[in-house]
Order: sequence, then C-alpha cells, then structure tokens
Amino acid sequence: MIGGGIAGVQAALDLANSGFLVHLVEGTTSIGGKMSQLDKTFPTNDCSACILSPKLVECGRHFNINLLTLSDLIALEGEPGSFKAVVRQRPRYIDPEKCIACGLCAEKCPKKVSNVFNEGIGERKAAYLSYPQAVPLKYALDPDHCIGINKPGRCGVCAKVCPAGAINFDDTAKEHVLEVGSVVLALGFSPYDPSSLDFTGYGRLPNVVTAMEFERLLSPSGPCMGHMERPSDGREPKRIAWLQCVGSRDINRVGHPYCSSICCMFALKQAVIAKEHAHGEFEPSIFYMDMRTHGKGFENYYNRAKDNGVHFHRARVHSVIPAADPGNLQLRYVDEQGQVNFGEFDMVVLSTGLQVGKQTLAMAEMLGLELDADNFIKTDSFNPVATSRPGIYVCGAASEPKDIPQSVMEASAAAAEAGQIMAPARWSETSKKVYPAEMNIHAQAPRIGVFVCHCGINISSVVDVEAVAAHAKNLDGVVFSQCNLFTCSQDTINQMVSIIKEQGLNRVVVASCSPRTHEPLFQETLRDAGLNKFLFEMANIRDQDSWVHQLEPEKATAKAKDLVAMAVARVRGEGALPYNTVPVTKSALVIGGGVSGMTAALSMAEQNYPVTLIEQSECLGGNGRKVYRNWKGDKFLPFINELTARVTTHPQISVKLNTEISDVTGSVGKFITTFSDGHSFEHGVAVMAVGGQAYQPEGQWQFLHGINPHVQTLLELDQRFIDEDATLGEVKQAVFIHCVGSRIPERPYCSRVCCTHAIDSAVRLKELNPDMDVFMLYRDVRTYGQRERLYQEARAKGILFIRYDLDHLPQVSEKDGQLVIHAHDPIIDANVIIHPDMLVLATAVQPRQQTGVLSKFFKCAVDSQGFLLEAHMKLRPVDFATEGVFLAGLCHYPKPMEEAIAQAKAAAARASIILAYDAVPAESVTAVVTPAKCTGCGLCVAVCAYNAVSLDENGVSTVNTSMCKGCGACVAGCRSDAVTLKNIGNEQIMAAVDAAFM
Amino acid sequence: MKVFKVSSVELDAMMQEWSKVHRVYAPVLAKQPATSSDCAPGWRRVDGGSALTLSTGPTPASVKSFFFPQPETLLTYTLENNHPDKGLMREPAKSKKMQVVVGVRPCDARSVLLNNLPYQEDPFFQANRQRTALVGFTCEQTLSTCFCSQMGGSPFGSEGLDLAFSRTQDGFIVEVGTAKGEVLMAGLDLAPAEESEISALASRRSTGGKADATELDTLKGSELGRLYDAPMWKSLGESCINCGACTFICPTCYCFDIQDEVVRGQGRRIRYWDSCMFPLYSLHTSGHNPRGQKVQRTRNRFLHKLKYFPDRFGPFSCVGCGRCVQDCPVNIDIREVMSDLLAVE
Amino acid sequence: MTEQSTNWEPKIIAFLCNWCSYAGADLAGVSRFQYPSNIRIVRVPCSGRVSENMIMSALKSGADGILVSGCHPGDCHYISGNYFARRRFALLSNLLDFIGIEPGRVNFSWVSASEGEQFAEVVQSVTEKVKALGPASRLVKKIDALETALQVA
Amino acid sequence: MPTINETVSEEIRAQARKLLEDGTVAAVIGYGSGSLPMTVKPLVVRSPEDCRKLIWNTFCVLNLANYLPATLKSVEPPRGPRDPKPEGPLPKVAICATGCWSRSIVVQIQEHQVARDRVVVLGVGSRGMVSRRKVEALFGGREILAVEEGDHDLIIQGADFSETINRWDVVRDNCQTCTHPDPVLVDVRIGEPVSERKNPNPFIQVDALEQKSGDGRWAWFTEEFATCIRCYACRNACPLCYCPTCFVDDAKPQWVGKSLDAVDTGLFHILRAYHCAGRCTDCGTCETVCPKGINMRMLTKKLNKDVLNLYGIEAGMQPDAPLPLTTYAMDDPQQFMANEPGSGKEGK
Repeated sequence: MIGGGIAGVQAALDLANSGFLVHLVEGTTSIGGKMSQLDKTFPTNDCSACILSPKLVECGRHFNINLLTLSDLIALEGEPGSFKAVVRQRPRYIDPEKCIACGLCAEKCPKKVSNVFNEGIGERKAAYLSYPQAVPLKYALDPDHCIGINKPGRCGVCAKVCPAGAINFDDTAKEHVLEVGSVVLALGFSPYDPSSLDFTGYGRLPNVVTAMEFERLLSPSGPCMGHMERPSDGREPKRIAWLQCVGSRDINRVGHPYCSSICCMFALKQAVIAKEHAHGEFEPSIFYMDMRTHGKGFENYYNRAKDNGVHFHRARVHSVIPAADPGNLQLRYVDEQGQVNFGEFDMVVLSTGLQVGKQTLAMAEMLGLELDADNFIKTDSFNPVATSRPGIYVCGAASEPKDIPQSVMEASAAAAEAGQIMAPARWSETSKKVYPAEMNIHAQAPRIGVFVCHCGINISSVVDVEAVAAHAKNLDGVVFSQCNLFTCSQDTINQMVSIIKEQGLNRVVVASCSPRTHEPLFQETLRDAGLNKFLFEMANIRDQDSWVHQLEPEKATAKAKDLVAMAVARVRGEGALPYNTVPVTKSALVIGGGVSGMTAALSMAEQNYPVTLIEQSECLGGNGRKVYRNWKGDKFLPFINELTARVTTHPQISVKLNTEISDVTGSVGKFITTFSDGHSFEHGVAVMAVGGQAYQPEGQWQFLHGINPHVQTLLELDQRFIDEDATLGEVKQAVFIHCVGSRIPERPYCSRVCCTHAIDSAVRLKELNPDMDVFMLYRDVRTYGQRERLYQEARAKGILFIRYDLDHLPQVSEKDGQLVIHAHDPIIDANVIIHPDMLVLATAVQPRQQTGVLSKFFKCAVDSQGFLLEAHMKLRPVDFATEGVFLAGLCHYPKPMEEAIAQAKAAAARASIILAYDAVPAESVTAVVTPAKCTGCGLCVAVCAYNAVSLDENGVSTVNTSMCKGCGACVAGCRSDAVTLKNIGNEQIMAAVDAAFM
Repeated sequence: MKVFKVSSVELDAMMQEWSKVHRVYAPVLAKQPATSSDCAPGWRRVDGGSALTLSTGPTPASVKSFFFPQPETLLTYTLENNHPDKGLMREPAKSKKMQVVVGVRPCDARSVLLNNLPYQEDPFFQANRQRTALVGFTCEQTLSTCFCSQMGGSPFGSEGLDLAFSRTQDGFIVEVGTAKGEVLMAGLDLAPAEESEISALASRRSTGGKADATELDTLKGSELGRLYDAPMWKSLGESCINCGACTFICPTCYCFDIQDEVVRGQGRRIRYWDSCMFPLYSLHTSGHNPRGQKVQRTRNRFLHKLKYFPDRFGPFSCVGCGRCVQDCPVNIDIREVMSDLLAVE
Repeated sequence: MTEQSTNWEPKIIAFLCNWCSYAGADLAGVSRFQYPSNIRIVRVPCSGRVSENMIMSALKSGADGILVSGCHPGDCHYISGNYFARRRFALLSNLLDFIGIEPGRVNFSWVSASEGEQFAEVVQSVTEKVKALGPASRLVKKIDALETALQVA
Repeated sequence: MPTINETVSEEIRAQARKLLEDGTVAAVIGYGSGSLPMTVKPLVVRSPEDCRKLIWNTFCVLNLANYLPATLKSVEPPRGPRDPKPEGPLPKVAICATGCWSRSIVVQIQEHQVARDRVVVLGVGSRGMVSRRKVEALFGGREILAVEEGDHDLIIQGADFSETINRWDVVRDNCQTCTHPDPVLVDVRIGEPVSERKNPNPFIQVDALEQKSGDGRWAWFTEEFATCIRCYACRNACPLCYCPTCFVDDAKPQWVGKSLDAVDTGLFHILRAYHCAGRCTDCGTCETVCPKGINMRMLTKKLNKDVLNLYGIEAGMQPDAPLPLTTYAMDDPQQFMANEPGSGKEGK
C-alpha cells in the first residue's frame, strides 16, 4: 500500500481486516494525508480530524498493518501474486519505540522552520510532530533543518531534555525488501501552485491565499487557532472572494484542461464555515464559471449557501490588485451582462485545482504505468482501479481529481481487487495474538491496583504523583498503588502483568494520559495478565490535568486525587464483559442484477464466497443495457454481456431472476431472507444494488414528450444508437434540454450523469452527421473531472451551449408537427427560436420506489429523496449504519458506470471483511434490559439509531446485542431505569460523581 | 385527679411560661412546610403571645411525627477517605429536652397509646415519648367524618393526654392526667375547677361522646379467612390507587423502612415512613412479592387495622379521626369498609 | 464544610462524550491551553447517555456546577444521540431555570474533537459563572443540616 | 328540566348498559357517587345491572385513563407467565373520557400501554371540573355537608347555612385554562360537544411565575413543595406514571432519598414532572389528589409550554405521532446552549 492518505488508510484497513498483511508505505512522518489538514468536510460540515482520527488510530494499532513512515517504494519486480518490493525508509532520528510524545524536544528545539502542515503559515520546530492527532504519535527531527544532524555537536538540546532517551542523531536509512501479492497506489494529488498566475497576485499579495492555506486558517488546530485572521495584519476579514478554477479548466496558461471536480464544493464549504467563524457581518463571494455541485447532498448545500448570503458571480476574474485600503484587494471582472465591475475584498482565496504530483509521475515511471493525457494514472473504463500493469491498483485522486467519498470507495474497490488476487493466501501471513485464560472474578471482593504515571515529567512536574498514589491506597477496594516513570513503557507493562498476578488484582486503574490513546494498550496488558479487559479504568491526569493546570500544582494534585478516586469508584462497580462475537454465515446476498449488483457479486465470488444474486426482472444488466457508451467512447453492451456471462457461469454465484424479497430477519452474520417464491436463504452479508430509474417527464418538464414523436429522452436516444438507427444521420437540427427534473424544488439534487451523457450523445450525433446543428440548453455544465475534455470536444465540434435558468425555462411547442423552442440566451440577452427536428431531454435519475420497502427489511435508512443513506457520507460511503449491509450503484445516488463499478467493488470489499471471519466481533459494552422494570413504552426503541432495541411479544424491551453500539441513548431515555449499559450504568457513573465529593 | 379552672388569658400565659423552659408546639391550620427548621410537619413552634386557634375536628397533621419522626436518624458515619473514623457507625446525640404539644385532640392522644403497643420496646419511640407532653382539648363539636366513638374513643376523652382542656361557659377546665402534666402545672397558681363544671363534663362524656365499639367488636371474633376472602376487596382494590396518603396522614400507621444515605462522604442510617400501599414495601430481594397485587395491599391495610392488630394487641388500630376519609383521592371511606366487613358476617 | 471561606473553589462535574468533547478536552491538553482546575470530567459514550437523573443527582451530591458537552449537531458518533439529548437538555434547562436554579449552574455545550481551545474557553466561562454564583445550595442535599432539625423535633 | 350532567349521566348509563349487554365490552370505567359531598368514586362496572351506579357530575376530577391498562388486563383470560397469548381478539373496555383524559389514552396508545382496538371511548366534553379545595376555601373552616349542582351554580349547604355560588369560579385552574375540553379520541359521543374555551393564554400561571425573579421562583418552589409528605398520590393518580419501579425507589444509584428532606422531595417533583414532559395533558389529577394541595401542575404545565413552543407538539393529539422526546429535528432550537464559546454555531 503506497500512500497513507485517507484512500491508502482505507485500503490498508480493508485488506488487513480481510486477512492480509499490509505494508503501508508513507513518505512523510505520519499518515492522514490531505484530509488531516482540512478543517471541516462538505456536505455535512463534519470536523475532518474527528472523523479521520479513529481510522488513523485503528491503522496505527493494527496487528496486521506494518506502518512504514518516511518511506518510499524504490523498486518492484515480479508478477501479480508474488512481487518483491524494495522500500527505503529514511531516518526519523527519534526512536518511535521510546518516544512518549511529550513534546519536550519540540518545546526546547531552538530551530524554527516553516510549518509545512499549515501550508507554510506560521512556524514549527526542527523537532516536530506534524499535527496533534498524528499517527504514529511520535516526534521526528527534520533533517533539512536540524542543527544537531547537520552540524554534529552544535546543538543536541532535544537529546538532553528528552526524558525517554529517544533522540538518535546517528539514525540511518533502512531498506526493507517485502514479499507482496499486490500493490495498491494511493498517491493522492498535489495542489496546483498558483504562483505563476500573476493575475491572482498570489505570492505578492499576502491576503491572496490558496484554498488549502485558507483551510488551515479556519482550522482550530491551525496557525490562528480557528480565529479567522488574514495574513497581512491579523484582522478578521469581512469580505472574502473565492476565485474558482485556478489551475483547472485552463488550457491557456495552466495546461490543465480538466475540471478538478471538488473545488466548487470546497469553496462553498469554506464560505459557509467562514461565515460561521465570523463575528458580525460577513460577505463571502464566489467567482465561478459553472457551479459543479454534482454530489450527494451538494445541491442542497449550494442552495442553503445561496439562502445564507453567499454571493455568486458567474465570472472569471481578470485581475487581483491591491486596493487603496492597505491589505485589501480589488477584483476586476466582467459580469454576465458584459459590464466591467470592480469589487473590494479583505481577502482572496484561490480555489486551486488538483494535479498529479512529481513523485507520482516518478513512481509511475518506475513502475512502468501508463498515464493519461493529463498525467493521471490511466485506468480502464470498466475497471476503474486497475492500472495498466496487472496486480497494481490505484485509488483516489492519483487517477483523476475526486472527492473523499469517491476516493474511499476506490480504496475499498482496490482492496477488493487486491483481495481477489491474494484470496488463496488469506490469513497465511497474518498473525494473531494468544492470551492466557481469564480469571473468573465473579463474587470476588474488589482488589484494585492503581498505577500512577509520572509520564517523565509531564505529570510529575505539576502533580505530586506520590501524594496521589498515597491517596489512592486508602480508597475502598484499593490493595495496591504505585508510581511509574512511564506506565506505558514496555518494562512497566511487563511489570504490571506480574503485579496483577502477584497481588491478585481483579481491577486496575491507571492514572496517566488519555484513555482515547492508551486504554487499548492497558486493556491489552490486563488480558496478558489473565484479567478481563473491561475491569479497567483510566484517570486522565495528564491531558486533562497536569497539562492544563501547569501553574497550579496544588490544585492539579487535588484534582488528580479526585480523578483517581472517581476512576476507582467507577471500576469498583464494573464487571467482566464478554468479548461478543456474532458467527458469520459465509455467503452473501446481492439484491439487484444491474452492473453494480453483478460486479459486487462477481468480486465476492472471486474471493471464494458463495453469492446469491437476485433480480426482479427477467434479465441481468439493468440500466446499463439502456445506455450506448460512456464519455470515453467505450460501448456498454459488449461489457455487460461479458459480465452477465461471467456471473451466470460462475460456480460460486447463484442467480435468481424474477425474484423479490418478502421478508428479512436477523442481523450481521446471519440474515435469513425470504424470497417471493417462498424460499429462504441464510447469508452473512447483503449488498443492496437495486439501481435507479429515469424520471418520466411531466408537467412543465414534459416538453411534449409522449406527444410529439420528435421528443425523446436520453435513454430513448441511446436505444436508437444501440439499434444503429440510420435515420439519426438525417436529423438536421437537434436540441438537448439539460436538468429535466433535476435541481428543482421537488428533486433538489443534480443527477450527475446527464451533462456528460447529453454532451456525449450530442457529440455522437455530430459524428453521425457533422453538419447537424446541435444546441444544448443547460443550467451549469457539470462535466466534472476529465469529462471536461468532452465539453471541450463538443464546443470544438460546433455544438452550441445556451444557458437557461428556472425563471426562464425553454418553451417547447409544436406547429403542424414541427417543434418550436423558445429560449433566452443570457449572454446576448436575446430570445432564441429554434425549429429542431429532434429534442432530447436529459431527464433526472430517481431512486426506485421499492427502495424504501427494501431498506426497511434491512433496517437501513433512506434520505429525503428516497436514495439509500450510507452510514457516513464521507468515510463510509458503501456501508450502512446497520452492520452487514452495503450499498452500491444508482440506489445510492446518480452516478456514471465507472463510479458504480468502483462502488460495487468497494461494497464487495467491505462485505468480504465480514465474510473473512468465522465470527465478527460485536460491541461488549451493550445495553441490557431488566424486564421486571420495563414498562414497554417503546421509548428505547424509538431513540435507538441502530434498530438494536425492540419490544418482544410480551411488550418488553429487548436488546439485540449484536446490533447495539453502546451509546446509551436508551439508558438515558428510560424513565424507569429498566435499561442499563454494561459497566457504564448509572451505578458506575454516579459512583464516580459521588467520589468527586468524598 | 387534679382539675383546675383556666381562662383563655391564663392559657396564653401558661403557654408563655412553658415556652421559657420547653419547646412548645401548636398545630398550624394553613399550609406549612413538612420539615421546617425545627418542627414536625404540620406543627409550629410557639413562644406564647400568639393565641391558640383550633379548628373543629382533628388537627390537620397528626401528632405521629413527634414520636415517629420522618425520618429518624438511627446511626451516622463518615466514609471520607483518610478519616480516622471512616466506616465507624455512631448513634447520633439526641435532644432530651421536653417538648410540649398543645392543641392535641383526643383521637390523636389515643393514637399514641395504640402505637405504643407495637413500639413498647422500641428505644427511639420510647425516647420520644419520654420527652413529649401532650396538652389536649376535648371536642365540643365534631365533623361529619369523625367516628372516634365507634373506635372506642370519645370526643371528650382524656386518655393519653398529659393535660386535657375542656371548654366551659367562661373558659376551660383542665384535667391533669399524668406526672408530666403535673410538671407542666407546677408553679402555676390556678383555681381548682368547680364541682358543677366537673360533673357537667362527666355527663357530656356519658351521653354524647360515649365510646362504643361494641358493634365493630364482633369483627374481633369473626373468622379471618372469611374476611380475607370477602368479594368486597376486589372493587375496593380496583379503585384504590395505592398511594400512601392514607397511611401517611393516619395517626396509627406506624410502618417504616430503613435506608442508608450518603452525601459527600457523610452517611446516616435513617428510619422513615413506609406504606403497605407501596409494592416495594413487601418486595423480597428475590424479586418475589407476596403482596404483588394492588388488591392485596389495600386489603392488608384495612385488615391490619381492623383484624390483625386487634387480634394481637386488643384494640383496633384506628382512632376514627376521619383524616383518611377526607383526603383519600378516590373516596375510599373506612367507615364504609367497616360496614361492608360487618356485612360479611 | 466551610464553604463560604474566601478561598472557596467550586467543584464542577463535566459529563463529556467520548468522541468529541472528551477528545476536545484532550486536545486542549495537548495544546497546553490552560483553564481552571475546578472541573471533574466524567467520560460517557455520548451526550445522549446523560440523563436528567444524572444531572440532578450530581447537583444533589454537591456539584457547584455541571457541564454536559457533546458533539456538534450532525457530528454524533452514534448518529443521533446528541439530537435526542438536545431536546431533553432544552427542557431540563428551562425547567431548572423556572424553579429558580441559577442560570450557569447547569451548562450545556457542543465541543468537537478539534476544538481544544474552545473547550478551554467553555471551562473558563463555566467556572467563572459558577464562581460568581458562589457555592451551590439549591437542591444540594445536606445531611448535617437535616440532622440538627431532627434532633430537636 | 334535568341538568346537563344529569343528561350526560343518563346517556353514560344507557350506553354502558348497551355495550355490556351486547357484549361489545367486558367492563366500563366510570364514576359512582361518593360518601362525602363533592366526592366521587372511580368505578369499574362489569354487568348491565351495575350500570345504574354510574354517574357524571362536576366533581369527576380523577383521570380515569389511570385505570385503563389494569382494567384491560383484568378482562383478559387469566394466564401464567409462560402461557401463550390467547388466540383471537381480547375483550374490550369502555371508558368515559373528557378531552385531557382521552389525550392521556392517546399517550398510552403511543406508549404501547393500551391497544386502540380494545378501547371504546365514551367521549364526554368537559365543562370544567370543580375544585373541592376551592369551594372549601370559600367557606373557611365551616363544614360543608351537602352540595347541589346546577348547570352554572352550586348550592352549598352546611349545618347552619345554605349559599349559592357560581360554578365557574370554583372550577379547577387546569380546566379554566383548558384548550381541548372535548375528547380527541371518541368512539361513542356522550352529550353535546363543549365549545372550546377561549383562553387568551393557557399558560397564564406559568407566565406569571416566569415573571418573578430567580430568587422569587426558588422561593415559590421551596415553599410550594415543602408540605409534601411523599405519599405519591400525585404519581399514582397519574395515568402516565405507570413504571413498575419508580425512579424514587431505585437503590443503585439512589437518585432521590426517601424521607422528607426538602432536596429529595424537590428532586422527586422535578424529575417526576420531567418524566411527564411531552406526555402530560394537564388533566390536573396530580394537583387534585394531593392531600396537601401542592401545585405540582405548575412544573408539568411549564414543560407543556416549552414542548409546544420549542417543538410545536401538544401531548396526546395523535396516536400515530412520535412523542416529542422520541424524535428530533436537525434544527431544534438550542438557545439554552447559547453564550457558550464553541457552541451555537449551528444554532438559529
């Protein structure tokens, strides 16, 4: 796995979790990539670090992920299934085994350097941690700037202050030779550097920043702590302009003919978030060519932004020059009416495009991979993650500009592909830890051990740890307490194991840092000592005490005593919990026999899992059979026929046509689905790929469709292409209307595929008859990514684009059978009358009506439009909140076939993770009902987000442990205290509270 | 027995005198906190000067809480970490100072004697009894809900009172019933009551207010099984909402529960009023509840008062004050229950 | 028990959700944002785990102030826990104000995992408010005080 | 001419008899006459003959919905804990219900305590029920021995007096500010619908208290609840307080102490009221049954006001709607979190 950004991390986790050993090779000191630099993510405004961190931590701790930071792949030889990869790891100069991330080295380091993580805004030290949540949470020395490295003997302050003796100026590079079955590239992108675009003023005018720089300015962990300050004078900007397409859609000066796809939303999000950050009046303005908000939830976001006062100017800015007011900027632009305008702003943000990084190019060359015209790694239309070299896959922005969910989907898809190659070797390279048998502590009086950590001097320089340990000794149930220099160090951990055994401890409290980072380590220690890992609590006396009360040692000590007493009180009432698992039935159900369903089925079958594929109609292929070709010109039918053949003949796939679902019971690991024919089927996972359907034009969007024979939808035109209808060449004049049924109040989303599809169809018509006049009536042309090339081709071929808006819909009428179209061209501000002999409607993509019914069977959610709602829009794009059920294709959101295929493979990868195990772990901290106290009111059922609670036949609440996530919403909601959360019951929590007042 | 004559003015002066040495309490007629700073609920501390006003019928709150406080602290302890006495149980120091309760009605005075039967050996009840003097006023007028005579009491009864005041034409005569009464009267210069007044009171006692529990007494002889299985309980239990209003306002309900309460490391073991109306009252640790149904609990309360208690101690455990009749939210009227029970015979 | 002494320091119980606010508190530490030491953090899975009973019980036990903090709406690790919590807290907060519990005793906030400084600010402001209010007395159970009353009754 | 309530009584008796005779229901929940003036007894009638005991008057102050779940259970065929559920439909129960009681039944349906198809609601429009305590207050300490009810007047008689008073003046506070006197769930209509009482402000008492200072409100709270004897009549009379173990009886942890400590008593009332949030229909039963006349209704009414203002919900209006605390909106108001740095970003 090359690259530790979000795509790399996702692919590594998917592979490691499905039984493969993964070497994750990352060039910098830590994983996280570009996403870790973001403040918020669109369209949910989720905090980027919050949603990313858990994945990074999981990756860093994973038993079967070998994380190689500061490393580069330098050579690869061999065949798919048996490659030999050579990885060179540069020296870190700080021993990660010893580093406790106390930060003293950075604090004392005399050398200040520009902060790369903050896009060069502000400074960090030569001894550094790239960002607070970095994984691995280990400092490094910057070899380019460290005095000690470059001039041995001249500095060495860090080595003197490091309490762990982790500094090693003599660290050297290492080479690792790795035997791998497959290589996945997640090389990411590099933002376009706008320095050469002199009209932007970037580099000369301090208040012109790139979007990524602005992101760091917004971030609470950024250089100005989330207070929006402009670089020149630290003032909070009141007017900010975003300039779109800087380095994208620009052949002239940049040589990037493609659209970077994400910048419209990126700018929208920044405008919205900046408005939230701003105190008082704030005016964000976005200068754009087309607003490309083609993703799920994007159009709504755009509409909300418009409603919330974000100004939009359809214009390319001519120049950014200093305004009279120091620091302010004046923009000159021509508006749609052709008027020259000036606008003054406090700050300008350049929505810089995405491009392929130099390292990616070098890597592609080293590996012998083909690149496309834009230097992105070339992939296949029908296998969007396969590179030109077998066994090497690519995911994320290295193959085309794309957003996070798409990258994550491709990461999983790449994992599926790699998993297919390596399926025979599953579990052969991985290792599994063996623990001693657990002591039964039932009915034992508490024997609590308390370990108080100095954390070098991180805690002990403020808190009197000896006094805390002495205090702990007298607490009820405590039989042992001691201080340790580093409780998390390997020798202390070993010592803890023997103390637990010698002292017969049955519960443990560690007073040190945060359970969020260290609880798993200590819980592991308990298991090593034969104790159930849930008999453990931490008192956070570092992050939440010594570090935040540095000037109040006495108070900090008193607080530490309380925190320890609270943890002791809490652990006293805790019991051993089961390591819950759910046995897995190793077969999958795929619902829907379109391209997505077939792809998912095939991918799982290729990994040797039996799959049942059901399709409600009498043939496989779905909507794909109705479409002629994609924007690259690849025809669909041959591919679908081949796919159908592979599916129907695959020994692991059983296809049931004309079949629907009549009932589903069970949950992850074991679903029992009953089909319309009365048969039932037991399966461990399910993939919903039920597709979508074309909107049938009606009302003001009907445009004589079904009345005048010359009016047809895109799919109807496709059928004529497929049938090679010779009469098409005779058409003299054709008009396409975009957004028929999309982006309107009833359907406030962009159907994503229709711009490209319509333009490609127009191009096809031009191919059939180059003299044909073709008009495109559009609202925004959303040929995102490299589809932009198609748009260029269309214009080059003479296809005319006329914009319309909702206030000026094209008027279609007929006179003696002849179509008459009135449209308004806003550029020339004149009405246009066209008399075409063909009108094509680019109709919306809608979810199928049955989607809602099906979703209820599997307890999955649908969004307000009726599309299936994934677990998380950003990072879990193919999962549902309900475990064991996955989604792919048009039922999720309109998308072109290559994206549907990637998503289907991703769904297969995610499903295969469950199928790889005989049993899957389930949450141990789960809710449990005391039936005698239950009123059966059903409040717990209503507030459970996971459908884990239900009323049984006696009207009493019961919890399905395998679905419960342990959030406790039911517990807090229950008036009669009939529900509790194991070990996080009211008893334990209130014992902790009361202990604070003893 | 000594009987004195007292005018209203002298009564005031007496209360003033008492309040110099003792804590003196009088009933409150209006809303008053359940636990005010130094008083049992429904009573107020008086220091003379304020004239005593009594309403017709029983005092709003019974005297029960002077003897059976809600709650009574049995033990105290500390759980403070590092405290040398951590976990050590101590009996709290309790005041032995005499408290004088003025304005008690004969029904309530009798209730103390009835509660004394089960609490004969209860040190807490006895200690409270020791230090409490009851100064009562017989009832020239009763309410329609009063039925003390039926229960073996009398509106003019002096049983259980240390001093019993009865109205005369121009004031009161006061009967000194006990040694505690003597202590209260010591040093007061009062004229003895006239014979005519004494005999007038005696004749009132023998006519209007004669104790007569003969009818109800037949219950004492009747077979428990038949009373227990009587069909009347079903409808009674059905309408009863099992609140504890009747038990808590009742002067003769004396059940309690014991709990430990710990706040900020300071603990106390308290005994507080419980009610047989509550399911928790009879709930076993096992989860089994012998009186798990509402009807069982309703029946228990009445049979306890009218059958189990008399079978064990002799008298009925009801003084006929009628408070429960007035306050039962669903109009369960013990007089009707009694007549229904008699009809079972 | 000498609460009114001049160097009185309040104790504030903070129920923090594990995924956002507790992480935000950690980040405040990592970033060394200093804040008053009066807060005692209780880690709970989700703000939706925090019930009215817990809040009132903490007050009863003697908390001079209470802070409940969870993920911003939309960020809940458990999808919707904080939405349900928001309704419950809104009603409780208003009810407590209604019966005369001083505004500032019981506080609610949303703090995300990346808002270390904001966390420190919230603690600072809550502590200041509670200090200005003085020791809690309303709905604080006092065993000693009751003892005296009972002994004389 | 018979009074309105006499007519209603007659109709209740007739309908009850008919429903019992034709086997539609196995029991009818209503009221019988009481043993004291201004009292009534809740009554479950199981035979046509007993229907004559049913009455309706202006003192029917207890919410009969409180009896509904138990009565429904009582008419089911007896079965042990391991016996299977009986086949076929279970017997039905009829219940007299005014506006607020019918709304309580709706909440019971929402909370699965009552099956809609097993209940026959005899819907009676409430003309407002009289507060016995208000009447008694008018007569100081004088004992009232009889009360005669007219449509608009009450004739109050004692041993030595007889006075006529205006009925509306002594109607309970909750009835005076009622906005739904007519039942929202009706199977059999009894009497005429009652015209909606036009209340300028149903929350007038809450508003008045809100006007006081914080200290003033605290003084009100401590005084009001100080007389509580912890008899739990308020709880037990409430049709929504049906927990088998109330939170006051929990021991681990002990949320609320059980003696007369003012804090424990206060917490009991706060939390009990809170548990009724979004469910309380302001039937006033809690206040009515309190032997000490505590106005605990003020707390539930305050919550009702907030639930209406914040979420636009009145309790018990729609059987198939979610309860306010079992649902949410993304943009629910969160002013209560305002002024906190780091919060309120998404707030409106």
